[in-house]
Amino acid sequence: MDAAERTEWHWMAAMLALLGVMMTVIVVTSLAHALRPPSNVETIDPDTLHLAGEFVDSNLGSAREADGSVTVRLIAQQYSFAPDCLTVPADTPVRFRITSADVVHGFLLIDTNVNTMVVPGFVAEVRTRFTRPGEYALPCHEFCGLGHHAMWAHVTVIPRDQFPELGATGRLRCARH
Amino acid sequence: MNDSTPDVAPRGALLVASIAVALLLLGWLAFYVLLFLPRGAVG
Amino acid sequence: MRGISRLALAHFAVAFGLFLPSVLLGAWQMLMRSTLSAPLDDPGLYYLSVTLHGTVMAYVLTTFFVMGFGYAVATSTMGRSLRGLSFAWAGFGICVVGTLIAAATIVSGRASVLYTFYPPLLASRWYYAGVFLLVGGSMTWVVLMIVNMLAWKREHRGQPVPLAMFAVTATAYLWAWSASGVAAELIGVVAPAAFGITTRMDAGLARTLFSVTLHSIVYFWLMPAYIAFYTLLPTAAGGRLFSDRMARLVFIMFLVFSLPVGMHHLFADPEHGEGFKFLQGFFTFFVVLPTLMTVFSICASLEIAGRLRGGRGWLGWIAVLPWGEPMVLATGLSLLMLGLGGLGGLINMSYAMNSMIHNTSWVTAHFHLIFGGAVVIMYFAIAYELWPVLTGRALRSPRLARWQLWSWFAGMLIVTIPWHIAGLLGQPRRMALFDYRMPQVARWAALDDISVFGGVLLLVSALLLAVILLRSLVGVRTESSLHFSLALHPPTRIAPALNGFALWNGIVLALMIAAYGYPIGQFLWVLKPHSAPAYPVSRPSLPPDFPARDPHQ
Amino acid sequence: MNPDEKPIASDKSWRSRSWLALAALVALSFVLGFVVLGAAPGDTPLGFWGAICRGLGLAPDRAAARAAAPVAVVPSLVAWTPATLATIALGRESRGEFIALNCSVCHGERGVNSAPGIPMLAGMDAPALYKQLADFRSGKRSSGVMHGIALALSDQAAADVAAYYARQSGGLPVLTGVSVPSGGHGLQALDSATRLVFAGDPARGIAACAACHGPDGYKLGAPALMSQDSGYLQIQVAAFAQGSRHNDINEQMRSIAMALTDAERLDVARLYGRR
Repeated sequence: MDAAERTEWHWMAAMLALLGVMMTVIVVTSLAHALRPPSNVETIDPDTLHLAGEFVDSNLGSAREADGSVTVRLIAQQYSFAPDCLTVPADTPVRFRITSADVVHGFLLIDTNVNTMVVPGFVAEVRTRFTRPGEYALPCHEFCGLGHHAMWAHVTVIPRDQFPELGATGRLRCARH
Repeated sequence: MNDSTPDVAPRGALLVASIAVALLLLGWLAFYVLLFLPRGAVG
Repeated sequence: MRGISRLALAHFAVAFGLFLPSVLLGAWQMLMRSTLSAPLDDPGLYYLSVTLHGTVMAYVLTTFFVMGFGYAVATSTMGRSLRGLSFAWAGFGICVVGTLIAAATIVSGRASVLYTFYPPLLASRWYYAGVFLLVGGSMTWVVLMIVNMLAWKREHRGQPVPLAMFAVTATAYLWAWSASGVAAELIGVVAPAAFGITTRMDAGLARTLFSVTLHSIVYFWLMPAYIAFYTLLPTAAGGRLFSDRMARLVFIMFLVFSLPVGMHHLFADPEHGEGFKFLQGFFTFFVVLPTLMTVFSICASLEIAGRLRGGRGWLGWIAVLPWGEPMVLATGLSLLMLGLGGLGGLINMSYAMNSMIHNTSWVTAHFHLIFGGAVVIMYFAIAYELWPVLTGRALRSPRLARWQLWSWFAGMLIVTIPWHIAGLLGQPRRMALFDYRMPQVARWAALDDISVFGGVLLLVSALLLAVILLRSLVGVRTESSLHFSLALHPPTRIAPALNGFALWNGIVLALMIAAYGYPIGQFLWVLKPHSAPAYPVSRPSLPPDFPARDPHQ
Repeated sequence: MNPDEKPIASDKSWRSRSWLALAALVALSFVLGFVVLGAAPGDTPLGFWGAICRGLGLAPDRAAARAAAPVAVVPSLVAWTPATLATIALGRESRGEFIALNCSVCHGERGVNSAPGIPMLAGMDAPALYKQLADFRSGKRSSGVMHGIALALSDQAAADVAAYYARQSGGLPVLTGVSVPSGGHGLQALDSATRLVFAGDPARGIAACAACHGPDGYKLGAPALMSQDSGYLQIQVAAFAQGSRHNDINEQMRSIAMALTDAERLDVARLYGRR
């Protein structure tokens, strides 16, 4: 091994250490904040969503769970979200459950880390907790066909105490227009 | 040509590359801590 | 050598011939998304244009360029004519036919699915057939590169394969491994629906298979740039390559680590658990390593050149480098873009942080900066270096070439920096138009308008490239050949592991099984996946024919 | 020649070291990804195997998501399952022609030249036509006249009629998605109907009509609308907006129709009705 090669081995070791630092930051923060990419592997038949099961029309929107958290169910389809207007409480654990009725779609809440692909045949799930009340835009971020650019929905985050008590079967959307 | 080529550690290159890589690490950390984490935990 | 020149020139002609109109499409797309009014504004036309732009830039420009470059490098570095020249022409022909079929289908409006296909969206079968022919035809190149390296090794027992040839062969293996993903997707998921055998497509499986290709294909595009960094730049700068053996290790690492990492493109996908997402994200960190090593190695090679030219002190060697040489200038600009784009890449691959920018304009900005910027600018430099060798005529107007490189650099920064910011502000990718009356969208208005000017600059630069290359076809006759860089200490003997790929292909296989075995296998044995009906993007010409022929599928 | 070049590393050591490094790397990544990160706090403790299962995506807590739910409201009994598509594909034009004799009073000879306010059927996509017949039959789409007629049709007969009308020419043009771009189809188009049909309205979440109903786009189950009777279109969009028509799966049409103003509904119906 000549001097040049030795220098490069040393450089390589230093770079491995650098990458190690980054990897450590990722692992530690992921553990500390329960951070992870949305990863819920759960299959569902995309053809019959509207006939029966979790994603029938009357079950969509925000639902209050027994533990006080909120589950939001919605469908992405060419070229809209159903429902296309949602209301969730701030400072409450929120779980979005979303699936596609046709092709691949995307689900992004602008200015937050809520971001998942919506693949037909699977239920995507993202858990988060909103800290700032306000209006959030929700575009589809994956090409889903010629009408893709108009596929926008809206999420309103309201203060925790303004969120209504929904019964076990109560579902909340929001009035639009 | 061989006689005049330096056979010592290339200190200039080490300096330039180290600065570049240090900026990279600092930039990455800044994005992680200042932009990503404040947007909220997801999983 | 004449036969090879014509072969390589033919490849470059196709690559750059389609590159120019494709840049025009890109500029128009930016105009379409901005607040300015675009001619021919039509969302359908936008998606058609994105499909064409992506297909040409990602498949046509790159594949033809890499093949032409590989042929030119192989023959000049080995000092012998190419074995299988007629096969090379046959492969070229197949690729051209595939390109024409794919392009014609896109233009006809029946294939607006973008170059990444997105099943269960379904385009005309001709589009997939065209892409398949293009990728398949390039496999003749893969085989020829491997065969030629092996032949050289047989004739020069015990000697190290010239670095450039070693790297080109690494590229060939990389491409073969990489293309297996898209080939499996096309054959296993897309073709059965496109040819009417079934009406269903499994989107999750298709995405997983394509992810095998998604990341490694970028390294296939990158390789010519790195080969130029290691084997052409030191000569152009007037120095030596810092270390030959470590360069081999770098190319080996690209081959090994660019493959089992594709799932970092699927971080946000619901068809995979977090375990394998982390595992492939972890491997992704190792594909950064060869780039970080290259950064140092290139600086060291340039320092050698600078010191030979009389540069002194810690940084004195930088100023004395021949920055007027297109190869040296392009490398400098390329490294700057690589640094910025690399930072973006580090952010994309950082596991949960991907959620911050996944599928926003940030990602578009990232790969335009890395590929369209750092890599394509090296394609230009390589073309300027190769042109006199291939045409036998001197490059005319090197001054114009410098302008061309600078304008490409500036244009790419003006395009991608605003996109990065817009991505952080939540701008989604692949949208034909934005309604700037929406408050969240209004924040992007200035950014989108600025990027249009970058697009115009890129278009001007692409035109300059065409002018330079065409003018040089009728330049002064000259005899020139490629001068590959010598290492500081050229190796006379080398461990067989660093002189061939048997070991490394074995390791790739093992890593691929570890990284992709379960994620692909789960679709067959663990999950009960539900496929979705294929959704044709254009109205089937005879409505009752779609859907369905197979009632039992 | 470099005098102090040491003997090269043997191939054997390269091989063993590389495989060792590979094994270490894979082992480390599995431990981090499946054991360490799988046991992230904030969740119920999973244990070793539980963490690995979650790493693979096989999370245990599925039942809760599907617990108490309101009574299902089903918009349409038709679903685009393989069985449905197969039924449609088996439709026979010749049989459909005979059945369709009963339809010509309102829908016109061969489905062309229907009476005002009644849809033209010639050239309509078979799946779209089949779905509407099925919805009339099940009562999911209400119409006194069509409910009775559809009740008389079997599944097979509905597919036959759909196949027959789909192949008739002279009505709705056969659209292939091939169009010559002319521009003026973006958000800056002056005419609001053109904007809505070709670009949609992102701010209100209104997709471009053309993306599903043509002339360029296509969606399974969505009828092509170019040249359709504009009176009929206007009535239907209004019905969707009021909710009196509700057989659109996942509210696709209701959400759009509700967002449109009365004037826009009229304009869009007129644009599509142009012959």
